[in-house]
Amino acid sequence: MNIDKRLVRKDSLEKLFDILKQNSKKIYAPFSKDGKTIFKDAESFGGILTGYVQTTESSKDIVFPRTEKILDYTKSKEGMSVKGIDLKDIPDVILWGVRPCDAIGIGELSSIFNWDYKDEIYNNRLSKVTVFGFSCYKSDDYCFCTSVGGNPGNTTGSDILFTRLGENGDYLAEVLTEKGESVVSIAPGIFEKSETAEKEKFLAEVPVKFNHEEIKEKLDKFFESNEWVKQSLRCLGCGACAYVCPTCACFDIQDEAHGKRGSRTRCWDSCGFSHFTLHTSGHNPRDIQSARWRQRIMHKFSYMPERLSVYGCTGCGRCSRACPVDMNILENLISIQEVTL
Amino acid sequence: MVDLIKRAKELLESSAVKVVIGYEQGTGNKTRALFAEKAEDADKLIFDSRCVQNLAAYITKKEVKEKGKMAVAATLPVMRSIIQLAAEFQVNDNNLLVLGITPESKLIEFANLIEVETFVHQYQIEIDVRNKEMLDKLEKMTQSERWKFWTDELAPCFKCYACRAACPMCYCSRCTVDFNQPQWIPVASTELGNLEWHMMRAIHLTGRCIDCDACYNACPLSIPINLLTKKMLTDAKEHFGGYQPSLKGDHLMSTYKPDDKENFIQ
Amino acid sequence: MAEFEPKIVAFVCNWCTYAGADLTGTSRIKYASNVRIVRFPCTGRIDYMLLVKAFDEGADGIIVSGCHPNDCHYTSGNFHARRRWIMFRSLCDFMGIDTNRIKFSWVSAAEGAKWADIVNATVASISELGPYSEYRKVVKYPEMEVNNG
Amino acid sequence: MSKIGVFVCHCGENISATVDCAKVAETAANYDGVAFSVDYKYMCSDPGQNLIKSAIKEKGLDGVVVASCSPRMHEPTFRKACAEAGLNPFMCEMANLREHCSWVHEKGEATTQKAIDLVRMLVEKVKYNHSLSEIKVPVTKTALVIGGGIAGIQASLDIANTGHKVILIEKDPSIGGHMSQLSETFPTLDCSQCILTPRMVEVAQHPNITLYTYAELESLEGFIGNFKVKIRKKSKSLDEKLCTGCGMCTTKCPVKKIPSEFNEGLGKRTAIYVPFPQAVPNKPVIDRKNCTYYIKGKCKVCEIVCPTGAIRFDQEDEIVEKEIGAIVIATGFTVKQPDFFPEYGYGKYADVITGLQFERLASASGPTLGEIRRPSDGKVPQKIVFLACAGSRDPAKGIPYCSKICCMYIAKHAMLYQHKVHDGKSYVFYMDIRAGGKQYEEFVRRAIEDDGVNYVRGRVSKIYEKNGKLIVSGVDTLLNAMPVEIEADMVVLATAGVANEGAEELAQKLHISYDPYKFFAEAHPKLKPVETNTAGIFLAGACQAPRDIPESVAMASGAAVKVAGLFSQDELTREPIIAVVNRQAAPVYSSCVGCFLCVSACPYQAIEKEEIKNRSGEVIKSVAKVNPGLCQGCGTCVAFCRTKSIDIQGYTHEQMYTEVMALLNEY
Repeated sequence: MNIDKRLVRKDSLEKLFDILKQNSKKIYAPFSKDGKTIFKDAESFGGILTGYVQTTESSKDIVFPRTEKILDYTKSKEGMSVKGIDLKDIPDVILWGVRPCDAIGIGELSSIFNWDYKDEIYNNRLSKVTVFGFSCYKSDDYCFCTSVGGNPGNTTGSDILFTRLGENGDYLAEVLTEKGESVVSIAPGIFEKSETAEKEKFLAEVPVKFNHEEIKEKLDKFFESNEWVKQSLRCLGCGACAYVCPTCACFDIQDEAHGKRGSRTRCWDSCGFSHFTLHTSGHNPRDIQSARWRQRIMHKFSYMPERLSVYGCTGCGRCSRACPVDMNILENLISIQEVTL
Repeated sequence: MVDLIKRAKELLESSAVKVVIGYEQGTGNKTRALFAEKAEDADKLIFDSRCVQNLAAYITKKEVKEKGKMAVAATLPVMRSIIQLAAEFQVNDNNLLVLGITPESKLIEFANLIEVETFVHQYQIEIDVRNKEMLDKLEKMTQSERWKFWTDELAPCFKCYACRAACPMCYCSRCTVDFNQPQWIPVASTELGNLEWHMMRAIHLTGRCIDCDACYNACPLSIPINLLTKKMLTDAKEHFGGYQPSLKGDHLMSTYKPDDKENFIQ
Repeated sequence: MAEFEPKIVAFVCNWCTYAGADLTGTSRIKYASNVRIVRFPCTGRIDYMLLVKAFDEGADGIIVSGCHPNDCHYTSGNFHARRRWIMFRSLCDFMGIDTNRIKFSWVSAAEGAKWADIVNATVASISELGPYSEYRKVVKYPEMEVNNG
Repeated sequence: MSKIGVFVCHCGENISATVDCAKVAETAANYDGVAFSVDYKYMCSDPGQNLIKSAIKEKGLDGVVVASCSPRMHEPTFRKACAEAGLNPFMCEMANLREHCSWVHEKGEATTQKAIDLVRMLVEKVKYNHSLSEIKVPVTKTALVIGGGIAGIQASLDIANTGHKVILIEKDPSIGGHMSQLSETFPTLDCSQCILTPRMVEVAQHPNITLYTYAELESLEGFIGNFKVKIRKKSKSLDEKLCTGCGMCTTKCPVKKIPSEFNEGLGKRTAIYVPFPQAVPNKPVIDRKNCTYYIKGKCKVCEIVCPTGAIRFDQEDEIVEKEIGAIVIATGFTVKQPDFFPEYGYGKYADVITGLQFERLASASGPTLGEIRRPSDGKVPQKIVFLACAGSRDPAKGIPYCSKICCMYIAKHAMLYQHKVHDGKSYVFYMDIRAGGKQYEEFVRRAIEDDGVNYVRGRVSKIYEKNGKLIVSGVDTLLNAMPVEIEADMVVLATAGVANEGAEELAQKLHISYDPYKFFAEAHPKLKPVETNTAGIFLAGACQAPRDIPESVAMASGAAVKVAGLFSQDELTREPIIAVVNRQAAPVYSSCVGCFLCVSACPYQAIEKEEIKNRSGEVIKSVAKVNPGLCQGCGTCVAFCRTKSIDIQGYTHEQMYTEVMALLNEY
């Protein structure tokens, strides 16, 4: 399909924001806090960041919150009465300033939440989200989207992809979906016709560092490799990598009882934690960090492609940036590729 | 750090130790932990002002312990942690050799932990100026201003437990948050759960924290949780004359003085 | 509207304050009925997390009480407790938890009247302060809307 | 799901008067896991207990909550009842609806609601109770009696006569205590020495009694049945084995002007001395503070004159360590000295004396050989005034209580005076005459009617000296508060009986509680008068409150029986309320990380290191282990353990957490 390309003047971005606000949309956009870049509910246009390489946390929190209630229950003599969440309460949200490597991640999350079981809550949240992608014109040592099939101007996952056309330039807006079009219809004046605009030369340079198909093949024979131990010795087993990752979808179910009332919540979990696989018996099938590190890589580069035919990594490099002990996934993937079996 | 590399090689060649833990060049401007098990690995060893990660966190790690006796390139905070760990029976002279790095970046090797303790005790634990100011600022706030400050600061915490992982004193195999009969601390990341988790952590580190800031440096969201332990540190000084990690193990919070002063018990 | 009746939980040791409260009873001294006593063997057993839990679950005020210094049935449980209270209380204060809502006291087995006074004083001051709504706010279950940043 | 029985007691009307017991029972019936709920007039009565027993049997209850009085009162009763019905006694909990609810609150909604909450709290707790079995600990069948007054003597003899060993320690050089100072005793006027001395000798000769005089308790460790005591035997500077008690040393000692404690300062003694002729043991000690040798470094007269060479100037205090099963405290009391009463002359008037001093004047063995002569000039007082309640019943003086013994001994003193000074006039100023006791009232009447003692009801405001006379000015409230002034030759103050110096320190050494006046606290004012709150430690005599001789003796025998009862078994069963460090299956073994900080937190050194070894004997990890014999169950370690690896039976994490949850949530 040929993409509907529009031009958005750089000073009309604010107008767009205001119009959307007037149409009572919740807008989550990147802001700066203590040197970190985080998404938050934007009240006004002022302060919304541009020019960041990547947000500290991924935007997955919007579709897959770190903690979300699944149901409330009340016990009584008659028995148990359960009240599920009302999907209508899920707000319409615009995700503003999502990088292509995040937008594509949403697709990967979806494939997990719709694998064997269609996760109603997740899908509902997703249906209420409109993604404003913003192409990258900057990158850093941690970026490797191009090595996992993405690129700085990738349209996958965005409803509208904005690309800055040069320093202080206007924006090319690629309207990619119906959600995108509905935004255009709200603010037609903002989106000017422009078939000609080309974005490629304005995008960041992200050289390809490895070949993910090769990695996958390597991993099939790599399970027992000592490389896992070497790479993970430094790992302290926290969950930072998983929690900033746009595609990590592991969660835990918690029941909180308060007398006869209580609620069940779903909250993030991480395969990096030693207790992640701990059995009641005390036995732990992944009792050392190398096994947990292996699980992380295998899951993203071997199991997901096999089962879901998507990779569990978008090359955003967040895990490496967030890691307190500088576990650099790119570096490790390259060394896996280089190891001769 | 030429002499460090030299000494590390000797130790590994003579297999006096099985592994030397130090720092190496990391991504970009970062440095990170190096585990030298062969003499040639030791060439990667570096030391400079960027090397702030508290390597003591690795000493109690199963995978590292299993390698056998280890030597650690230990800055002052690391040495303090080691003494506290020794006081808590987690390390001893048989499984650990300390290659001390003085605040003047001189290498100083210790025959045993007692020497390390003597060295460490020459220096008082001092809270840096920036954080002192921050503490004062908070002190001056009203109680509900502080409440707002902390609920706001802690709200983003998604409980990745990087603070716990990076802390040398958080070596417990079962942390209180992993204890679920009863579930003292809500597992989910909620305002309350976060508050209670960090409160609990601060209490458990009272009298044990040596103020290395590992928790803060590890936090991917830069939440100033180290202010909590710093506060406990200053109060310990104010109420009980402070503490130093010590092999005698006269731990601040498991002992008492009959004349401990307070002004709030009726 | 109905007048605010504070919920107060008392954490007391078995040998002094619990016995002291018994004496209040045997002496038929009346006091406010807002308080509920939880009995511990010793103040040394009182886990600070329980105090926090009491607030979580809706307490407006807390009383912690045990044997006077040197009178501990277990010789030093209350000394240990005192040290913990000192640090715990200052941490609470530092984190903005309203320490006026946590009353610490020594009430011996012979001080039935003092127990009544402590309870009445606490009830009075907590009624003054009102419900602990500031804390309530964070005790909400995870809400539907995304909690981000 | 659990099957819990809830039993709500009316306690006659004690609870039901302010609490709607029926409603409490009905509400409880609706809680999850409550299989049976009922209210009844007297749960502790036989029918009440049977109600519980049959419910346990018929409904197959696995937990019981008795909502009645304080568990400190009846927990044993109801736990026993459960046990008799085949339910583990520790599956029974009590909700304190009486002391903590019905007695302290007005009738009404709120009070009933509180009762409901308390019951709910315990119902939820019981769900987490576990069957526990009692702990058996050995009993050392030796008793320690502290204090060699009449109470201590009686207790020692009674225990010794049941065939058990007794160690009696007395801080003074001789046993006998205050009773040995008394002249005659009310209400029979028989001579104190005559009835006491035989007992003292019996103590000294009893094969089961080891007597340490001039000795004090240094320290106490351990617990009921298994105390370890250190006793400090102060140096007597004497080899008791060699000393024959001939008395040469005391007669030859050059230092003769030391006020005699035994004579309350009215007589003098030497530096090496036997406190009184009938002393047991009748062997001297050297008072080093006053001995010339110890002050100036020379003299040694006693050593020279001693025929057996028994003097030991370089003798040092000796610490003896003993294992003890039970302790009787009989340390007695003391009386306020006149300097406590500025209005009565700061004790600056030599002829204003205490009752105890008068005893010495009246005593045949006293400084005046029984003649009533006043201290100042030795004249026989023609007018004597006795003041009752000198300090006692006087909140302003911090002594609101009645010293109890004064009314009687004042009557006795006045009587003795009249018997010895026939033409003398005696007056007694009193507030009330408290002569409760067998033949007591009659005794007082005799003083007034037969011996003509003048009783004036009223208080004395001041005493001052005017030309050689002590002017006692007060009021007679029976003559509508008419002022009275009496020119007396001597005044005797019935000064208040108060706790001994150092009673507080002793209590702290023994870990027992004491009342605001430093008298030791009994476990229950009515039902446990000789027990303390610390198991295995008992009270006898005036250390618990002012007591006269019959009471002291009765208490002593009571305490002795308690000790004998304790010693009647070889093993003692203790409540299993102790801390336990968890153990789990391999490869975890225990969640304890072995930081051993709990070791320093434990007041009883009850926590040990246990090394967990694999089959080939290598240590896998070291974890904490609680010695059930030493652990007293305070739980100080429990609250302190970071990994929550230590828990305390009966007050577990889950139980306490649940109690808090249950109090504040609907169920």
